[in-house]
Amino acid sequence: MRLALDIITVVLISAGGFFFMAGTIGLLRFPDTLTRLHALTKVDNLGLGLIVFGLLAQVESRLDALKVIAIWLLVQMSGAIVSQLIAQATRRLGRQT
Amino acid sequence: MMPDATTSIDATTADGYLLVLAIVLPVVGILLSLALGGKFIERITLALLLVGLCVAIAIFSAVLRSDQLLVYIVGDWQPPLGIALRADGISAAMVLTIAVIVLAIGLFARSEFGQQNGKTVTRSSYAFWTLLLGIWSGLNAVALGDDLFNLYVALELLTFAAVPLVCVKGYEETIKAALRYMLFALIGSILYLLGSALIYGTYGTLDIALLADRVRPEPAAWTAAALMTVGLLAKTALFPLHLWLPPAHAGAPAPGSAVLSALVVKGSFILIVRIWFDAMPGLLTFTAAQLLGALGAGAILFGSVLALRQARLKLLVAYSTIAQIGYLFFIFPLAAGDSGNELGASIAWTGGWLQLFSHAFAKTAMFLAAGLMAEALGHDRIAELGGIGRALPITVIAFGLAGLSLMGVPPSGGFVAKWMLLSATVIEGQWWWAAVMLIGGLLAGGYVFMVLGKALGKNSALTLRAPISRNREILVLAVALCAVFLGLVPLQPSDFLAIGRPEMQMTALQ
Amino acid sequence: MNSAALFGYCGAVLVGLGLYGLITRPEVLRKILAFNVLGSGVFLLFGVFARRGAAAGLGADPVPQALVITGIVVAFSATALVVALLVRLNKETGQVIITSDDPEESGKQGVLP
Amino acid sequence: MTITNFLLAAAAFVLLMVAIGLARILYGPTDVDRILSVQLIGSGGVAVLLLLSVGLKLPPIMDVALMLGLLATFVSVAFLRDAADSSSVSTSTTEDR
Amino acid sequence: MTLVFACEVVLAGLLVAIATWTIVARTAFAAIVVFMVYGLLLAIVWVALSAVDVALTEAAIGGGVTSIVLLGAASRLRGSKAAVPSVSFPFKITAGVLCAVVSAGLAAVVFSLPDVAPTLAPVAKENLAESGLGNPVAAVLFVFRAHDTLLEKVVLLLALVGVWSLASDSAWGGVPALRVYASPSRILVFLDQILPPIGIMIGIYMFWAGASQPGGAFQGGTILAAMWLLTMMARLQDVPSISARWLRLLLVVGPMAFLAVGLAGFFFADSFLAYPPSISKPLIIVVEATLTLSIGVTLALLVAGPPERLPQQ
Repeated sequence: MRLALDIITVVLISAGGFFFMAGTIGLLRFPDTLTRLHALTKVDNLGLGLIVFGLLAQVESRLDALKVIAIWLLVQMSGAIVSQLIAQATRRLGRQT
Repeated sequence: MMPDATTSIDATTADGYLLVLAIVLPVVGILLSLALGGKFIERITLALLLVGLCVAIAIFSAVLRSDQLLVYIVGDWQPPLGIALRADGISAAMVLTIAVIVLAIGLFARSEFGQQNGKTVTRSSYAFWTLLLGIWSGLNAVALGDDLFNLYVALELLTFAAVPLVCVKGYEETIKAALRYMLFALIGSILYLLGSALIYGTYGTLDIALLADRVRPEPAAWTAAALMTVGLLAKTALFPLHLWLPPAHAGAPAPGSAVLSALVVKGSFILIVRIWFDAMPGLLTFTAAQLLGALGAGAILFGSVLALRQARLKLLVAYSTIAQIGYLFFIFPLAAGDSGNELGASIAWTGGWLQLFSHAFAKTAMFLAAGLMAEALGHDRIAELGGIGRALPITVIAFGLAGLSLMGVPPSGGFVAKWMLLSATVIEGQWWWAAVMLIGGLLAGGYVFMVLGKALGKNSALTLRAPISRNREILVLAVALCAVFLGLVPLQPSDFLAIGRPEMQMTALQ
Repeated sequence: MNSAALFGYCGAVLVGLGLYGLITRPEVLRKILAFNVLGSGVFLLFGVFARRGAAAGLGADPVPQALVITGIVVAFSATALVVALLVRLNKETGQVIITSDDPEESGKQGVLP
Repeated sequence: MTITNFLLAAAAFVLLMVAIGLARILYGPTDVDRILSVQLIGSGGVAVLLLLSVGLKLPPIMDVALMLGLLATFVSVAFLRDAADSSSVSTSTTEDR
Repeated sequence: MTLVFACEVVLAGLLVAIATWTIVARTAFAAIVVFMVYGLLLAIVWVALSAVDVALTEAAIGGGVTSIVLLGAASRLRGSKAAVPSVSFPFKITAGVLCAVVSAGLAAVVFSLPDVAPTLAPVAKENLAESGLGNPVAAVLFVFRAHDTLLEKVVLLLALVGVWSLASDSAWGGVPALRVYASPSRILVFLDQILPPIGIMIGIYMFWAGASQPGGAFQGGTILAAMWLLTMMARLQDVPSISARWLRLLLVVGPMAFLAVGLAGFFFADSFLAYPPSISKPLIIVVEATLTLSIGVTLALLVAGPPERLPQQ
């Protein structure tokens, strides 16, 4: 059981780490703000999600598991909304210049 | 070295609670001022100041009676874990001086920042009274604190109250002055904090009394002391870190200038003395002490010469503050005891502190007198003061009496202070400070007589813009007389100022 | 080198950086920023001393931690006050720096605050 | 390699990715680009802290992750208020809605 | 080299790089964004130093509200076209050398620190039970060094009085000029409807948990301030006038409770700021609860700045 959980953790977190790397590469390679925004939010949130699920297999108590999920939901939700706001701001700036 | 928690043997002394009261009273006023939105703030402040004066007198007499430190262990948690408040002779005298001067300034400010029915609160009057309470609280906390970090918080309390007081009237020039003051003060306090960090990291305590036993002459201690000293010098406005002072002190409204010049700059000075004499005794090398003294000498010469060149009265008084601060720093070369001459050291110690107290009174009187003249004339251009001596004779007399103290001419506290410092230079053979002090006295005479000469000149066309109430003139005269009466203390090392310093007390008794 | 020493050097560098910004940046806003960097360096040194003092089952000495918390709050108050002064100065004069227009003093003051 | 070591290694890796990503976006060219960095430290920092919390078995670190997520959102919203000149006004110059 | 240390090396390098960036960045705006990241990054550094309480405070105050205050200033100053004098190269070099000397001196002190570090941790731990709290940092703040904390509350309030004193006479007692969204988009309004309730819960949790684990009044109060500011920025709530009575009471309720409990210590616990052992924990919780509110309101008002217009009626 322990071993199975550990394997799940390793797989999920490795995948999460990979997505973070992909996000960073996207940031480095994409040409403009909107595409970079896309790379960042999509990829990083996926990465974070995978890491969170990987960690769920390792947390000590149920309360901690709940907390991890709550944090993930919070970051996920506000991240989505803020990236919308950023996109709006980018459009507005684009119009101005 | 593992610090031992049981080394501390302090206990709260009988009248120790008075120390808490001295710090807490103004805090009550600040909270009330915010809660009531400023209603009755003038009356609350003056009432608290009266109570505060009683507390200060009680502290003074308790120290005098018991001939010992007053100690309060806050929350009964012994240092190094907890915080202690301590009052030695200097603290007790300082708290009393603070109470008297702040009360006088409060009474003086009633006509400028008063509230008609206790309820109408203008911006400037609200800010003035609340900030005055803040300064009072901060000064008491600085005078009584005995923990380097607690003193940091107290210093910040003092700064945050003092800076807005500079621009309480809202003029453009004063905002600039306040901002510059704030930036200097911030650098100063962060350097001080950096020094305390090193001290904690090396010795595991911030309690000054405990540090005295633990500090050893080593690089960490020197670095810490140097950082703290430079930081505090910026707050004290010692030459060459004085740039912020003249516009700030001259720009503030007269009662504000008085409290800033007379007391606030002394707050950080006391801390410098505490660091070198109480927390790190024996660390002050001859060179370092001479350096501090040299900066003081520079301040005396530079401040006095610039004061002579001022065209505006308040700026002149502000530059004279820079010069007078310089004298305080002669304590370091003369009283550090490195010269091996204990008599000279204790004479210099008393002289230095007397200089601090008499300058506090003299400078209060001077700024308030300058404020009255400016109010009457509508300007403070020295060249156009003619005739004011006839119109406001009491004010001009007060200015002149305060001037005696700055020059160091009898009868005045300034004379006794400077005489004792001079004697110490002779006893210790450090004659070079004596030369600076004599020149400084002559220059001070120059700028005081420059003002008096103009003020006593004739001008039949003089019309006063505003009538000045006799009571306020008498108040200013009373403060000036305090500076004069300090001249009645005996010309010998004071036992009271040495309370808490056994080595100096012993010498004084001989 | 252990982690406490690493962050100790880090704090030392931050103090120098902050000081440099405070001295050489003429704009008041940048000076405040530099002040905050300087402050964080000082706090970091406190943190290093706390970490070194780990004992009795505590990961770090709690006393310096508490001092830092107090210090952070005080530094924030300072920032708010300077910002308010700066905004007011800007409203009155349109300046973002502290000019010295006193003929007596200008020239002697350099770019220090 | 124990699972603890794996989690710590993952934390170091994500941190490195975040560091590289930060370098790119802080470079600009626009301020909106730069605000992406706050998003990045929001998601990446939370991931690092969660990994550390579980890896070092110190649950209180999760609260820091929570705080980080919340505050990153807060500063982003405030920043976007000021990012484009026309989008923000002081209350003193506008009438109420 | 352990993995944790590898993490720390990356962190330390990043921290110094970002700090340098805030100093040298060309525009004030860029510098402030970099500073935001810096504050959040510092929170991770504090975790690495095992100072979780400080990490929470740093994220909340250092990275959070401090950057908001700076941002407000930057956007107000952006319009001004005042010339900024350039600094001469020799001056920069001199300053650089001076600062390098300071850094080197500090580094030398760090290098030569004694092997056995002085610490108060054992003493604090020993007295923890008597303090009634489980979190040693909270015990230092509210019990062992409560005097500092009380004075610091006064510092906070005085700074607010100082900020208010910079209002113009005509706007005295009016409404602070917090910058708000002119026309908040629907998505922002949505965010600001759901986030504050969550945030307030988190704030209360922080203060509540603070008695026994990292957290406390400062951290909780800052979250409350941030949430309140968010709703005001999205115009879901009006900025209050500084003469509002409820506001003034909220400002002082915490410090007053603290001071009252402290003074009561004279009579019930033999010392100022001592708590009677039997009820020390509930007393501290009450003090912390009121302080959380007061800190929240004070911080938010410090961010909002001096009043700039009179209330509508």
